Order: sequence, then C-alpha cells, then structure tokens
Amino acid sequence: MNSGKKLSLHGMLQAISRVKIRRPITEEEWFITIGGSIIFLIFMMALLAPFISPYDPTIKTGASYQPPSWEHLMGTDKFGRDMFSRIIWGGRIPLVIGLVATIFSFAIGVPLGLLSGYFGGNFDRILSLVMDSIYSFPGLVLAIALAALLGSSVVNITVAIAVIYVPTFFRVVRGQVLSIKEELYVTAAISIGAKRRTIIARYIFPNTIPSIAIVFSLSIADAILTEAGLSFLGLGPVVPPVPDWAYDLQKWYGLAVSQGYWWLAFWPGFFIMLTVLGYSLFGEGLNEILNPMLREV
Amino acid sequence: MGSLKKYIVLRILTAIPMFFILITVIFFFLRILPGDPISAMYGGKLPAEYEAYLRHKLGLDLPYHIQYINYLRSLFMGDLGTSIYTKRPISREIMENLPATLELTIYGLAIALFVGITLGSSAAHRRGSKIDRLIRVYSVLTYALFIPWFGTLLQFIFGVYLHILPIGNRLDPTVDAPIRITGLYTIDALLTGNFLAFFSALRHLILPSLVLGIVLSGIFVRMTRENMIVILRKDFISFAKARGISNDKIIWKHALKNTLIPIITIFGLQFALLLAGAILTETTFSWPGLGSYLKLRIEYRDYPAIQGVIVVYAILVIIVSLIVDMIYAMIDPRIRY
Amino acid sequence: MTNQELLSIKNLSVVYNTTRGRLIAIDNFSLGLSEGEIISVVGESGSGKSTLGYAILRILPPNGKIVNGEIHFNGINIIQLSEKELRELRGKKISMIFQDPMTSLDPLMRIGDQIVETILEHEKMDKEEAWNIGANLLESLRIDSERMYDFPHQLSGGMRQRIVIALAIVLNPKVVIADEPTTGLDVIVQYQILDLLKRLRDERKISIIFITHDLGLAYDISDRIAVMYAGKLVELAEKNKLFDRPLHPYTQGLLKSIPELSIDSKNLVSIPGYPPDMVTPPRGCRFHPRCPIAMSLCRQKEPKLIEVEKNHYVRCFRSGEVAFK
Amino acid sequence: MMNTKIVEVENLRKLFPVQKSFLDRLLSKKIEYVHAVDDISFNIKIGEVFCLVGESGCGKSTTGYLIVRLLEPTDGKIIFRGIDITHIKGEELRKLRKEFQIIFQDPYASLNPRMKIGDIIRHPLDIHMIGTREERREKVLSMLKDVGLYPPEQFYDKYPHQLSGGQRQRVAIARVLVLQPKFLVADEPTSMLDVSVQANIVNLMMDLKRRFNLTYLYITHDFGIASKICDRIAVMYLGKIVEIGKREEVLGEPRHPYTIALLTSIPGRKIAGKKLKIRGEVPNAINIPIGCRFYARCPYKKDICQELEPKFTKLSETHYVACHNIEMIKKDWPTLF
Repeated sequence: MNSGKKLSLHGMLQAISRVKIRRPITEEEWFITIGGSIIFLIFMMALLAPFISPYDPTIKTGASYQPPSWEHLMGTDKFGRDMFSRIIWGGRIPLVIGLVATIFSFAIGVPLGLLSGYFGGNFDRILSLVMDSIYSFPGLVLAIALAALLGSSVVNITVAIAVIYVPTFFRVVRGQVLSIKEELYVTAAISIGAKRRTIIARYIFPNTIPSIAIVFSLSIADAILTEAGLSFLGLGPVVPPVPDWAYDLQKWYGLAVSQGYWWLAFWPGFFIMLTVLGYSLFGEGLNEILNPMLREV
Repeated sequence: MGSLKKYIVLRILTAIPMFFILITVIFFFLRILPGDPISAMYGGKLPAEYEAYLRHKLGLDLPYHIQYINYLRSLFMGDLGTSIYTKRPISREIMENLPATLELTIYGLAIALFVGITLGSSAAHRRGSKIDRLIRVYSVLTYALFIPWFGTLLQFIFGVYLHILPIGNRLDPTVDAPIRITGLYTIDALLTGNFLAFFSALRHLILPSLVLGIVLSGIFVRMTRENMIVILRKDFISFAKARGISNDKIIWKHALKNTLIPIITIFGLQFALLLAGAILTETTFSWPGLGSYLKLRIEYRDYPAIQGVIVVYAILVIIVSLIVDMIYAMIDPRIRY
Repeated sequence: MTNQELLSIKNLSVVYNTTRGRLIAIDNFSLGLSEGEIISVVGESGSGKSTLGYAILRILPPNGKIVNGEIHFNGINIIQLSEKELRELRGKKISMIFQDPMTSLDPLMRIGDQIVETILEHEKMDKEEAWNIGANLLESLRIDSERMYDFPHQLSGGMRQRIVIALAIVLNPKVVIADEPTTGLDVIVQYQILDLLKRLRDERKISIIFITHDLGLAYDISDRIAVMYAGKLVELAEKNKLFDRPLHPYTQGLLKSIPELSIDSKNLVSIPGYPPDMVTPPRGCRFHPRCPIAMSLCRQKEPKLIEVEKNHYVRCFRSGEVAFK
Repeated sequence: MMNTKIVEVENLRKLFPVQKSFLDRLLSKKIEYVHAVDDISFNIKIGEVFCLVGESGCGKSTTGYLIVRLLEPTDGKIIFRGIDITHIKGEELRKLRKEFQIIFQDPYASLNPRMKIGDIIRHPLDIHMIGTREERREKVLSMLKDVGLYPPEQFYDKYPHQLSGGQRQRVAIARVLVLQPKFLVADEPTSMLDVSVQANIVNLMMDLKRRFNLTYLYITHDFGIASKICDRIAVMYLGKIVEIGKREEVLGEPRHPYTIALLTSIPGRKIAGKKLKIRGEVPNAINIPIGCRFYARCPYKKDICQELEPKFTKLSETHYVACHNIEMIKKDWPTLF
C-alpha cells in the first residue's frame, strides 16, 4: 500500500526532534560497562594466572577439605589443592573454548547467512532446512553426541560447540538479510547499477552488524555454559589434574551437599556464572541499544 | 473450520519428513566429522582386532550410505538396537526413563512460563522504571546460572541447611510408586487416589523443577518483555485506552494475547533449551530420566544407547514443533490454511 | 472563550522528556469547542497536533507530561481526574479515532467482541444485549451487521476505519477527537469517511476535533480551523475567513503551497526552510527563520495570540498589516 | 531521423504470484496472480513531464519500477531511446542504468543509514568508475549545491538520520543526477513530506529538469501537483490506463467517470461544483472481472460494461478514454473548470 507517512506517536516524536531519540541510555551503558568489566577481569585473571595464583593448582599444598581461610582463600579439596589457585587457572579452557568456538561459528554462519539470504532459491531452502534442524535440536545433546562419539579433546569440543552455534548466526544474519534486501536503499543501489558484491558488502552486511554483535556476545555466554555442561557430564576436554571450573564442580558437588563442603562446589560454579553473566549483560545492553524493535522513543 | 482440520492433518504429515531430515542431518553430522566412536570410547586400550570386531558388530565398517540405510531401516521398525552394557532393548530402557523427564520438563516449563510471562509483561508496561530494571537484571542473572551449580546451591540450602525438601529421586524411599498409567507420578497418583505418593512426588519435584523453571524463565522474561514493548506501541492499545478499557484488561488481555503469538513461534525453537536444561537438572538431582540415563551410558560408552537417546530427543523436538504450530493456528485468526 | 463551551482547553503545555532534552510539544495552547461543532487542528509533523488529542484524553506516552493548563469538559477539569474517573470519561464522554485503521483494532478479536467489550466496560448489561446494541449501531452507520463476526484482517481499509468510528461512538460520546483518520486512505474513500463524520455531527450532535495536516480537508469538514506551528497555536478562525483572509504568514504559506487544481496556473509556492527541531526551537517567534516578513523584533520576542477581528485570533506582530497578503 | 520518443511502452504487463505457504502449495496447485500492471501502452517524449496518476494499488509505481527495470516485466515491451530494454540483463543492464534513474517515495528508507551523505552521492560515480578521486569529490560537492544543500562541505560528512525528510529527498535527487541521466522516474517523491516542504522539492525537480534537459515520468496520487507540472497525464485504475491525454484535456474535459470522481474528490476546492461520488473501495487485483474493471463502482454503468472491456476511444490526437459511456459523461460533465 502506498499509505501516507506513518505517523505513530513515536514516529512523530522522532520527526519533531529530527534525530533518533533513544530512551535514556545510561542504564544500557551500565549493563555494557559492568558486563565488559567482568569479561575483562576474568580474562585478565586467566591470562595472568601464572603470576597471581598463590599455589600450583595441581599439587597438594595443604590439608584436605579446608574451609576458606587466609591461607587458602577458597579452601582446599580432597587432595589438599588450593581452590583459589584452581579457580584462577580453571577459567583458561572454558574462556578459550567459548571464544574460539564462537569465532568459528561466526566465521561460518555469517557468510552462509548472507549468501543464503541474498540469493535465496534452492540453495537457501536446503541450507535453511539443515540449519533449522540443528537449531531446533538441543545443543547440549548434539555436543554430547559429538564428544561421546568422536572423543573429547579440546579441539573436538571446540568443533562440537562451534557446530551448535553456526545456525544461530546463520538464522539471525539470514533473517536480517531477508528484510534488509527489501529495504528501499538496496533497491536504490540496484538502480544506480551497483554490483551484487557491492550491494552485499556495502549495503547489506553493515546493516546486519548490530544484530551480529548482540548474537556474538550471547553466543559466547551460551558456549561457555555448554562447555561447562559437557565437563559436568564427564565429557570435558581436560584431563585431571588440570583445573577446569565445571570439572571441579562435577567432581565435588555431591560432597558439597552431603558433607557440607560448600566451597568446593560454590566457587567453580560461581565463576562460571560470573563469566556468563559478563557476556549476557554485555549482550543485553547492546540489544537494548541496537535492537531496532526496541529502539525509538 | 474444516480448513483447520485439513491444516492439522497436513501439518502432521509434514512432521514425518521433518523428522527424517532432522535424523539425517544428525546422522551425517556425526559421520562426516573426523573421529570414530570406538577409538573415542576405548581410546586404544583394546587390542586392534577387538576394536575392529566391535566396529564390524556395530556396522561402522560399512560405507556411509549403507550405514544410513541400515540405520533408517531399524528406525522404521522402531528398533533402537540393544544396549552393549545391559543387553536389553534400548527402546524399552528409554521408555522407562522418558516419563520422569516429561514430568520434570512439564513442571519446569510451567514455572518458566508463569514467571517469564508475569515478569516480562510487568517489565514491558513499566519500561524504564525501577521494576523494569530489576526484572531485566533477574532475567540476565537467571540466564547466566549454571544449572548444576544453582541446583547444588538449592540442595544445600533447602535440603541440608533447612532440611525441608528432598534433594534427589522422585519419591521417598518409604513410598511405593503409584500404579503406572502415564508414568508421570503426580498424575498417576491423582488418578489412582494415592495421595501419599502424590505429595511425596510433588515434594520431590519442587527443587528440580524450580531450578529448571527459574533458569529458563530468564529467556521467557526477555521474549515477553521485548515483544510486549512492541505491541504496546501499537495504535490498538492507544485506541483501547481511548475507549476507557481498564489498564489491566489492556495489558493482560489485548497486549498479552498479541505478545504470545510471536512467543509461541519462538518457543518451538527454544524447546531445545528446555531439554538441554533437563539433562543437567536430572544429573544434579539424581532424577531418573533420559538425561541421567544418557550420563550413565556415556560413562559406560554405550554407543547404541547414546544414539537411541538422540533419536528420542529428535522425536520430542518434532512433536513439540507440531503442537506449537497447532496452537498457533488456533489462536491467530490471520493464519491462512 | 466562554463557559458554554463543551470542551475548553486553557493554556495547555505538554512536555516530552527525551534523551536530547525537554521537548515542548504543546506550548500554552487554548481552544474551545461548542456542542455540534467541528474544529480542525492543522499542522505539519512535529507541530504538536497529535499530542493534543493524547493530552485531552490523558493517554500520553510515559515520557510525556502535561506541565501546565486546564482542560474542562462540561465544567470538570480533566487534568485533575483520577485514573478511575478518566476511564469513565474515555469512550463515554470523549473518544478518539486514530490515524491508521490497519492497526487500530486488536487483530485477534472479532469486531463484535471489541464493541461488546467497550460497552461492558462502561455499562451494566449482559453480553447479548451489548452485542445487539453493536449490531444496531453498525446498521445505523450503513455497515452490514454481519461484520460483527469478522476479524479486522478480513476488512478493507475504509471499512476498518468505519468500524473504528463505530467503536469510538458506541457509547454516545459528546466529543470525538479524530487524529488524521483518513491519512492512509485513498481520496475517494477519504470522502466517504468525511461524509460519515459529518453525518455523526448532524444526527448525533457530536463535536469533533479533526486533527490533520491537510488544510483542504480541514476546509471541507470543519466550522473553524486552528493552525499550529511548532507547538504553538498561530491562527484560529472560522474556515472561510481563514481561507479568504489568512493573517499569519505561516497560514498564508501553507495555503499557497497546496497545489490547487487548475489548468491555467503552473506555479507552485512553498515555504522556505524546514520546521524547527523542537528540542532547540528558535528564539522569539518560532516561525521567524522561515518567515518572509520577519523583522528584528520577531527574532527576540515571542508574539502573543491576539484577536485581530471578531473570532479571528493570530499570533504575529505584523498581523495588523494586511498589506502583505 | 531523430526519434522524439525517449520511452515507449507496449502492452506492458506484470503479474505477481500470490505468496502461498508451503501447506497452501500442497493443498492446491492453482497459482493466483495479482494483476499489478495489465497490458498498458504509452510513450514519453523527450523533454516532457508525463504524469501517472491513480490511487494506491493501481499499479502506477509498479509501472515506474518496470520501466527502470527494477522489476522483470511479465509481458510486453519497453523501448528506451530506440533500444529494446525489456529483457536485457547483467552487465549490459548495469551499464545502461546510468541513463535512466528513479527517485523513490520514501526518503527515510531510500538512503543507506550506514553511509555518509557524501559517500551516498559519490557511490554511483565509484560504481561506474567516472573521474578520479578528486574529481568525484568535486562533483559531489557541486551536486550538493545544485540540490540546495548549503554549505556542501558540511553535509558531506553527515549521516542520513541527521537530516530532515526534505533534505534527504534532496540527497536522493543528487545521488541520481550525479550520473547525468536523460530520463527520470519520480515515484511520489513528495508524498511523505510536509506540505510546506513539498513544493520546494517539486520546484527543485522542475528547475533541474530545465538545467539538465531531463525527461520525467512523474508518479503521483495528487492531481494538484500533476496539474502544476505535467505535460501529459495518464490515469490508472486496477492495472489499466483508463484515460490518457494532454494536461488540459484530462483535467479540463475528463471523460472517464473514475477521473472525474478523483478530480472532484480533491479536498479544499473552494469553487466546489458538484461531486461525482462513487461507492466502495478499490478491489484487490487478484480476481479481475471480465468486463470493465470499474464496473462495480461506476455510476454510469450499462450492461455492456459487465461483459466487454472497453477499448480506447480517440477523442483527439492525444486524448484517449477507455469507457463505453463517453457520450453520457460528456453531457453531464462538459468541462470541469
């Protein structure tokens, strides 16, 4: 329909002010700042582990099952290992796997989504079907299957997790492309004789970036949870005594409940949560600012 | 409404190819990636001849397309194979464990939906207020919770410290399971009038379903909030206000109903999260469902059993997407059959 | 403005809080509406004309606020009503029709149910009775009452807007605020809607505030026309007077920029420049940057609304000098 | 011999298949079409402004899109400067695009939000590799001046969202003119702008027409604007041209009832004479009746109109009307002014 100018109250507000008015962004900046700081601190902690960890995390440095004390800030485990040191070191693997796997998913999912959405046709139909199948299937189960059947090395786990999040990127990008493709400025680009390559690179891709940024952050959060889930189910990539948060949690949560050694389960899980929280806050903040559905006013 | 019936029948028919696509995608996925189940399971700890024998026994030495055909054939016959470990038919083992998972997911889902929709709606129509901020923090926080950790925490608080709730299993050891009708203890107990079993089952459900429900509620809060913000800007909301319709009716009738439509569609896809969450919840709470079964079989490297569970998950996903589509078709008058 | 007026707005100011700062959408606006009268409020985007409707019904968005003024309806000050009293007022005494008929109706509810809902919210009766009232109303508006069973998506744009109008008047309100009710519609359908509104005025003595950006439409439907620019009322007069002898340079420009249908003249006149940014409106008279006859006084001081001749109000320092016409 | 026609359109037709869901396609094989443009012919002479007028959904914009080959015609012929461009494709079409351009209706959507104004206007030069870097920049700056965006340097680095609707439309015009096309389609370029700004844009376009020797196909629903700028007018209804002629002919002595209804419905006509009121709304263009498309709404309908689609009657060398009832209309509406 060639309806006239759509002047909702909110559109009107924009028209009045001539510039996109957003709701006060302070809160979103808050989300992003806190999320970013958490991510930064946790990364620094893992990166500087050799320098800041008080003990070697893999050997006995005290009595067994010591509750937190000044000597052992987070207590010790059955083997007398310092939990604080294990926490500092234990983030390395999940952080790297989360990041690397998401980068892989991004690198595969985004171009496929762009091409599939832009060119459509049978290529798009089949690819979407495959991606939707993977997407609708529980990611953790797929990762379990892959890890159980292929072996749970760091590389395999990373691949397994990367595979799970390819459809997430694919779907978001494809969906965006489908709507951006219909935008008038893309038609305008065609009418001035732009090549397809130019249209994808300069008109479509840049406009998908906000959504990709949101998904990227949330996918890392998700990937870390999935890695933790695998470790918890005994399919983790680490071989004891190498420290890993979820592995430690899995190892001790029974004792934590039955014997009251709460610190053994509390700290590993807490750091998993903190890391995921960092990425989620960051993604949520981005979403509120960049999501076109929520924007305006 | 004849066309609705026709739609439903057709939709059920399309679920069959969907299932095969899903199964096929997963099958090829597991085969195409490098690696091999037998070496993954036994890691070279067995003599090479025995590994080769195992491969042959499981049909893993055949070309992929033959494996695929064999696999489809046995699937078609409803045969998921025999467990390497227990030597029992896997389909039977799964059927024993499935009801526990269903019961947990249904209660978890109910909690997630209730919390998600109430909080999400409240946040949306107070967008920008303190309450909205609080609810958003809740949503991000719950999303970040790692189920085993959160579960352990609750077990510790309510089971060990306060000592008011059981921390594992489906029933007290002194209570006999109700006569099996559906396999869902709470329902069976009610149907047979076995109130002792009902309350025991309910008490055991509280913690695991709360954990699952709360962790997933974050996503529902977010979805509800986002969608309702969009809906609340529509003219028909202003028009309802201008006609003097009360705020409560506008939010809980007009806005919510319209909000639920996109949510229902998204939900079909998010169901996967519920299943994944259930696996971790079950293992944390020694809940004898599919997830616990899966974990156990992973420990025993029971390859056919693992594959069988995957198939069952695929079936569950398909059934849910089917149900979702039907609810959608019934709610939204705009859908064209 | 006298007390016999059905609805009278006095010194109304509405402000939106935006991230860029306070935006005064309506500034010190006064207007009176008599029974059975149709007044058009004409303005371009950002003039505050739609905000006026939201303010009268007190349904401004959360960041909008009435900071000053009174709105009297039948002697009651709407600004002081509680939320409950407001709800009784809305729909029953004052009602509103929105711009886009495509989105004004709840897509998941049958037309009939939406009508019944409106009636039952205000009157005590059973559902069936309310349904019959709705069906009769549709018939009286020459709409097939079978439409009660339809969902909004089954109706055409014009039909939807007719249903919206029916919904707005089902409780026999005294005043209807029509916010650009024909914007998305074709000219011919637009006329059908205008005819319907005029008939409602004639048959039911409903007073109408017709908000539009189209002076031509305002001329066709209304008795009086109020012209708004950048949140201010700049001219108010009986429609023929306003068309024959516009006194504000903005009104004059607006009138000239309507491309009048003719086969002999080919010139198209426009007002230079663009409407101002409302967060930082120009000092003095808000129209001065675009005004062909602005003087230095206009840049410093804001003119007051004065009654230049009987019932003809203008906000301009040079309105006395009719010579510029 | 010099051809005086820049564009010739012969029996142009565009059908859009009605979108159907996967299930719909399973249910029935019949594909329905929207007859957006249904067998229209006209030509545009060098240097003239040709207006296409009609209500929403009549196919006027589709016609514009077809002529600049943004849509693929279903049938018919488009000849541009003697070259048949109906089916050219790929590089050939891309290179030829320099010659004919289009200005879109919605200036809020037609500019890439992530490109600066300067880049938007320079981009066509980049694409067609015209001039050096410096020359391109110079050209863009002078173009900005030409469309009245002063000072050009300041606008060069702005983003679209920092501009008002009118300014954006000026940018869109600059982007198009930088390629020095010969022929422009203007698709309701002012319908989304404020009335006070509208005339600015129209006047600018007419000014540029003289300076750059342009030819326009001007699409609008506003007879007022058409009456100010055009040389010839074609009125469309449901995919058909119902009346075509010189400005004075169509505006002064319209002979199709639909034209008369449109002309007399223009609001704010102080000299308002009688009005031709017609009932109903434009039907959808899916199930086209056999006879005259205007039959259902026509106050002058006769039996023949339902059975036989009217052909063009030639009233003068330039004035054609597709109606069975011209005589009666002539009697009722001798002239409009």
